[in-house]
Amino acid sequence: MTKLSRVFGFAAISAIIAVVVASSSLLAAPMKGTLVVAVNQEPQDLAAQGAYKEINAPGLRNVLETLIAVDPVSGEFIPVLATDWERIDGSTLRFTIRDGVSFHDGTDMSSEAVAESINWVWSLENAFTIQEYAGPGEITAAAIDDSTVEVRSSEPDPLLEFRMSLNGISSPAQLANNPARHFDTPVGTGPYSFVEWKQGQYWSATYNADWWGLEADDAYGTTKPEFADLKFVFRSEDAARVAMVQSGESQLAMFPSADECARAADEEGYSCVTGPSTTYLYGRLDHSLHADERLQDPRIREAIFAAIDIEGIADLYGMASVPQGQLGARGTIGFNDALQPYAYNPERAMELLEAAKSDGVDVDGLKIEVVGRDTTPRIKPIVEAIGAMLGLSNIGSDIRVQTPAEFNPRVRITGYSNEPGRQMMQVHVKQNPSGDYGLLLLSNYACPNIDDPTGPSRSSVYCDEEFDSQLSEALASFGDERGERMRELVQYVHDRHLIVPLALLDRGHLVEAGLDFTFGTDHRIQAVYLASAE
Amino acid sequence: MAYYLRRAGNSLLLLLLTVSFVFIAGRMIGDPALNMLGPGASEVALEKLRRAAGLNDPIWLQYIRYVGNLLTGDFGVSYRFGYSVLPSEDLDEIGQPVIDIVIERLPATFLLAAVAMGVAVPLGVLMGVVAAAHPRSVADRIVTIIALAGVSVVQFWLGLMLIVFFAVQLGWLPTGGYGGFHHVILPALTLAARPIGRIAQITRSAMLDEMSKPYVVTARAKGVREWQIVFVHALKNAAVPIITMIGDELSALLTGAILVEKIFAWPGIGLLIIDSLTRSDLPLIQASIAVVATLVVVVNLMVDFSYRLVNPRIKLGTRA
Amino acid sequence: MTLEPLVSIESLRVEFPSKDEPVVAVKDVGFEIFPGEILGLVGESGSGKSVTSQALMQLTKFSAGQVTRGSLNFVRRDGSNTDLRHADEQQMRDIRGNEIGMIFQEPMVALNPSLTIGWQLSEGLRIHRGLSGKSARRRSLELLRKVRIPEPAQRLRQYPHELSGGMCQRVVIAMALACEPRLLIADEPTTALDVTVQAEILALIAMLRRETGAAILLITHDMAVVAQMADRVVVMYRGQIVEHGSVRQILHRPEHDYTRTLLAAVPRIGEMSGYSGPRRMRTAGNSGKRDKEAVSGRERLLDVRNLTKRFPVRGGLLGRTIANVHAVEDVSFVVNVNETLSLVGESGSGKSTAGNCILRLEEPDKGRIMFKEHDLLSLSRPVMRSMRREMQVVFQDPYGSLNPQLRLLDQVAEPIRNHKLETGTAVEDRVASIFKKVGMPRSFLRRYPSELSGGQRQRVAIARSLILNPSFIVADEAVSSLDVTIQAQVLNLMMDLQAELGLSYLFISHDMAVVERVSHRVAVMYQGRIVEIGSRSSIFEDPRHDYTKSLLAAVPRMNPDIRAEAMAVTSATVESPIRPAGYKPDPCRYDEVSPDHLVLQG
Amino acid sequence: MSSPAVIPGDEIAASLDTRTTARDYLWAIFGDRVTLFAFAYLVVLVAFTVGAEFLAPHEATGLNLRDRLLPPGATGSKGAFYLLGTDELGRDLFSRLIYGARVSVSVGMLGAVVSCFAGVITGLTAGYYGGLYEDVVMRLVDGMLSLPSMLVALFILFVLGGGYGNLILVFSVLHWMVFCRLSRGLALDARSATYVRAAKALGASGPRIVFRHILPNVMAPIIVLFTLEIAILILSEASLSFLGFGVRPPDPSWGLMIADGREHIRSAWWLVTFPGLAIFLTALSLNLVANWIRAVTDPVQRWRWLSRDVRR
Repeated sequence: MTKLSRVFGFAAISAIIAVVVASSSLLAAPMKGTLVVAVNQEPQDLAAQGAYKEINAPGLRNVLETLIAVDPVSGEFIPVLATDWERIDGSTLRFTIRDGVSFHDGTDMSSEAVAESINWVWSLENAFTIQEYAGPGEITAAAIDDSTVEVRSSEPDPLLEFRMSLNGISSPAQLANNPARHFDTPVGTGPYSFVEWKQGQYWSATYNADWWGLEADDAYGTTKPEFADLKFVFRSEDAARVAMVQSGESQLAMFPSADECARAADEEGYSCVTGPSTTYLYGRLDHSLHADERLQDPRIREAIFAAIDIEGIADLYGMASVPQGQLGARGTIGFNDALQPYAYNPERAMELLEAAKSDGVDVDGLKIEVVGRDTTPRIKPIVEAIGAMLGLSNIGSDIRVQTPAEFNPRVRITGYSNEPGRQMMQVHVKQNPSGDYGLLLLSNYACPNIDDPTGPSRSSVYCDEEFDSQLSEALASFGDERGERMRELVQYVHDRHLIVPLALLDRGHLVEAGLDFTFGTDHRIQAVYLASAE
Repeated sequence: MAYYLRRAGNSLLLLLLTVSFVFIAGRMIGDPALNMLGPGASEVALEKLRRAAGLNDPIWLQYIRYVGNLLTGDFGVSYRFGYSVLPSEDLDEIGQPVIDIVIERLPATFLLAAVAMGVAVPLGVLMGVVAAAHPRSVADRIVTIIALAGVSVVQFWLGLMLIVFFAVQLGWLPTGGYGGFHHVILPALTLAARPIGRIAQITRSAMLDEMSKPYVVTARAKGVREWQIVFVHALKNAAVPIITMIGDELSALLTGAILVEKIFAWPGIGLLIIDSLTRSDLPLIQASIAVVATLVVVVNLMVDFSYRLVNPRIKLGTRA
Repeated sequence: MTLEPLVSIESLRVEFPSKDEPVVAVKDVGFEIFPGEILGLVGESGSGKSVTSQALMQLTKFSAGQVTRGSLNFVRRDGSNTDLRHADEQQMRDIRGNEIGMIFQEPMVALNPSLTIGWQLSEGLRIHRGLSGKSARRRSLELLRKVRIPEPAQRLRQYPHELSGGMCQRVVIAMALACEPRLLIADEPTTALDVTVQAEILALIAMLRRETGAAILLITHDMAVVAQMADRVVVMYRGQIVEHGSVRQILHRPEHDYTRTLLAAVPRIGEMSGYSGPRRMRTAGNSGKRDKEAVSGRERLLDVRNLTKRFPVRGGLLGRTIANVHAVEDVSFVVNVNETLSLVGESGSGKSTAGNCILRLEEPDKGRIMFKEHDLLSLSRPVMRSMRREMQVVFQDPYGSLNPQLRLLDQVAEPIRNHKLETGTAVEDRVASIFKKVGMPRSFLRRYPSELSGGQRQRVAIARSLILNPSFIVADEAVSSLDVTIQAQVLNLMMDLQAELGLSYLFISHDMAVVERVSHRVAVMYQGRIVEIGSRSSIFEDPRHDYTKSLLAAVPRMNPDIRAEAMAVTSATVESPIRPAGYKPDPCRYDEVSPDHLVLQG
Repeated sequence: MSSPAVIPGDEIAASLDTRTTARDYLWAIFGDRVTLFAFAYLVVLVAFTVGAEFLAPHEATGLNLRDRLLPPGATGSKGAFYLLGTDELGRDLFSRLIYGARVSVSVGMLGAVVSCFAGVITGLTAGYYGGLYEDVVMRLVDGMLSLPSMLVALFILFVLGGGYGNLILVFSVLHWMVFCRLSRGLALDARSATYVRAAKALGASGPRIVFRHILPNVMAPIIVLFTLEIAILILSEASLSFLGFGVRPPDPSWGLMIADGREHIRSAWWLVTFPGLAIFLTALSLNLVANWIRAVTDPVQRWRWLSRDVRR
């Protein structure tokens, strides 16, 4: 399965197994029936703000559209509800709104409507979870004229385009009339309009015959959806999703295990298509904040990193590649090509420990607590493997898989101060869809301000004034300068052995034979990117 | 009648204690808002949820408010959309009442329980009767082994095996989900294994007990056919322990279907509970447990009531 | 008799499988039953009499019994002769309930508790006569009238638990008679019933024989019942027939030793007139010689005053007491040193409860119990526990009263250990000496109760009660469940011990004949009250209270000239001792008809 | 096993009432092949549990990524033989099953032991002494018995977090009532039994009556229940661990092994099949043994079981 994942590069990929003979392709293709997609999780909500999330987004984008989007093949921004956009300055973007688009409730998508929707989603007051992708400033929008909307950040924000590709635009009429329904009944502009959400079972949408994309020549995807209805069925059991495709109950199943993906090669009725994602697996080793002081010793940290067989971990995870000593993938702004993966070298690890020991450091008393959250997929074998690897280099360890209720408080500031002298390595899976190192560096390495309760994330354990000041400069910079500054910072944190990148994850889908599915690094499932194989 | 009133009173007290326990214990697991929104949530969002859900008040005040609302049938609203509430600060206006969410799930659970028991009760009773009618025969041995296998098998394991075999290999039945009758077959079979075993066991031993009683000899001495003795004379007298077991198993089905519902993605109350636990949606957890506890109480009352129907000797309310 | 026999059994052998070898319950048994006669099949427990009758119905096979030899010829209604040993199930079903009816020992459990009387009565009619609906109902009513059940129409709708034991037995009899069988097997039909009810049922059976002409196989252990009922008698012992003949021949000229022993051991009511104290029972080779006799003292040992015990019946919303069972009501009596006072009465009369209250196994509600100088009811529990050295008890059930999990040594020694009287080997010596006293070998000390027979167990129970040298023993139906020969031995043991150790007994029993034999004084209890109390001779020779009289009249006599038919057939209704919660009973007032002979007023 | 109805009870009592010796029980075990198998399985299981360090062919923890997901009977990279195959970290499944038995069985055992002790003591005393104490205890028992126990267990573990100790705690809290109710009923019966009244009349103290007289006589049903409870708890442990609320890694438990293996259910069937079978066989054996104990201690049935010439 690892072989499979390596075949694909960073650019979005499509894979096909064509078995169907297209005998009727000359005729106008009639609408197919229902596309049933087996997804791994029930969405928390179907609000416009949630369109950014992986667990909502696989289907939600069929109903809710964004101003702009990332093309799954080229990775470039493409027009969706905005036909055009331009950057006015570091903190302002101006969008030209597509003409003649109406929401599913029949109301016009005016520039006011778009501005209102954006303001709703990004409002600090609302504090939606999308704030985890908020930039340095507060985002507001205003209609300039009938066809123009201006989006402004209160601070210069190089990633404003990216942020505008996250939020769905939904009908403000709904917000005015029936705000409660905003969260479970999305009213968007997409090729499918929302039908119902059977909690615990599925949510569904039906073909929108008035979709603007049917006529517009710059519409995305195949421009002609083939399915009459969409149904996103929630199946948390991996085996159950696989079985659904096998038995023909669904045409598409998200995220099969690496095993199943490999087995699909021998199956006739379906195949597995894989591609890289922006999701990465990493281990964060406690550092400055309240950490055991032995962990300040660079030799100890390096020894711990050297003890971990990263290739083995990636292999164990399946459908994953070995990261190049940093959290991002090649192509991310700030990616440092000069870095090498942390090498697996138990001998070196033991030498380093010996050296520290001879300086009087109590090496034998080390007990690294390797902790994962039980909601993270495949966390158990990963954590067990890391524990075993540390053991092979004579580093004491304690492995734990905890519930969110136990784990979450421990990775926030209060958690650190409640556990002085901690020796924890948190194992996380996170994603960075922005294509930029900024978010990564900020959330993972910036010193959290214990006194300030606001801000996007405070799970970093690293405090370094020098680094922090350089980071804030880097975040405000644009273009090549931004890339250069980021690269330096990436090198800086790499050398300090703060976070060990364990794997860059590929994601796969089981697809019924005869369907051609195009997806990007975000792995969203949009009916317009599914077509019968020719 | 007085007996039922007393029982109902006891049950209400029990329900209140259960709900109180769940409420108080639920408050002990750290910050519900943080569990709900995850570690990446901003303090502003957390604070908003805490304010809207009244989590900043002292616990006794929250408790009094909660119990007060319960008396009016108000179980509160789900935290689920809680973080996204605006313009109103008041969760109640926008959140989904948890009791509605729970009640919406009941039909699926009832259907599953009904089919499972519909299979298990006749089959279990029949197996038990056959075994008891021919003790130590081959049939008895087979019934005993099947019954013991039924109670010894790990439910979720059986479910997985059934999926692999019937849904994947043979493709006869869907792998899960909710819909037509064919959806209910596999989960119901998985669930029925244990009750079949337990009902067969209890029927067998209750029937053996009854078959050794003097009235059976009387019946034989009257020239009654053996099968009539078994089904008419003995089975009616063996009914009390059998009904008790059926009640127990029905309660277990209503509460223990969690695993099977999860494996078969059956949108019943069990799946809801496991989802609400992983989401730390406290009001939803409280309401689910309260509703399930109520169901169990109702089942117990029904069992008590049916004792009286089958056994004229039982005078409810007299204490030995 | 020149008649053709209805049943002729030849060399019957029945075996039951068991742990080591099959147990032969019946061997080489043969006898005949002639139409219209009552054949008494007599024997003690284990004699195989029930198995024989069950073999006749092929019912043994349901309890794994196998008829391994012999033939069971039965003349069917159509005149054909069938060997019931080889009859198939189809034939047997046709015979059971139709041509042979059966009556059982315990009527309450012989009826199906969850079916109505009417349903059960008509079941046989449905099966054998094809009756249903109205005609079955009519016939059921008829049957109930025939067995003299009051309000028969109402009974049809009732369940067995709503009827008294005697009433249930009448229903069972009606059921057995439903299809007018040619043979009626009555297996200990009155053993579980009170003596007054027994008299009624026996009279009923005798009368029905006359009315229907059915032959009756009457199985019983009670020689007096046989004497009153049977035409001919078969005596069984350990699975074999030892003697058979006409009832007079058996009673007056028994030939076999066992029959003689059996007859000798039966206490006969009325044969004590002229004696003042208790008298040893006759046992084999001993015609009741008098050795040491206990002469009752005049010194008071136990003085019970106004003892009252009520059991609450709870109900209603809060489980309040809505009624009381007046188990013991204002009972007063005295037991003197070296004296036996018998408490006699039928089931539910409160005699055992009174005994339990005196020992404080139950806490009485009211009254005063003076034992020697102590007011027992005012003693704290620990002090009461030490008082128990002085007062002991022997219970009815020899199987239940010994802890099955403890060796005899430990059981008998337990009181010593409880009261920390001796330690070490002294304990065992003391137990051994008491064992000797009750006639048990020392080697039994290490045995478990399950290795003993019923009589041996009761000896151990007595030994246990004697180990602390008590002065007073409550014997609560102590010999009631023993076979009559064993009963005689145990009674003799008790009387010997009394004479030797100066014991006082409170002898609780329902058996008038035994009571007459062992008592100095007798108190008759009815509905929780003592209705008459006095010396043995005044109670048995000059009964004054109506209840005492009817009780004495109901006791079957060992005299074949007094036939059961002469008794009244109608059933007396028994008053319930349950009263509403606020009920205040009148205190007991007595007339003194002669010194020490008191009779309840009213 | 039909009981001998009315007759032989007393008529052949003499032959039945001879005391059963250990040899009789042994004979009875060997006379019944199914029970023999169950006993043998449990003996082997206990031996493996106690001596896992000596008997397991490989380590339970550790890592051998080169030998990942080998099928049963495979030989690994360093020539190691894997009887039941390996898991995804290359660990010997058979050894993990043995170490997993230690966790699964001991959770079940300890849970049953604690709840048995608590339940039997409260139940016997409540049944014997009666009164307000009994009322309070039985109210509590009835109340707790009518709780949805699986759900409450899940919830408590959700609050406390899973793990070995908490699992035993939860099992004890939620299962003592079963023992309490049973032993209270037994004590209630025994209280009116003649031998208890006799003991009381002979001056035995309350605790002595309860523990010296009543307890030995009611051991059989308690042992039966104890055996069944172990099976029930092992199954519960598996379920809770499967849902992620039970035993936590690195403790290997059978339920956890199934949960982990389910990802490979089709490619590496052995990962799910063998732990599932292990649980099944353990529970089945415990049930069979309980059945057998019940049969041989039941005065009505035992003679057939202990009978030597009735062929089964």
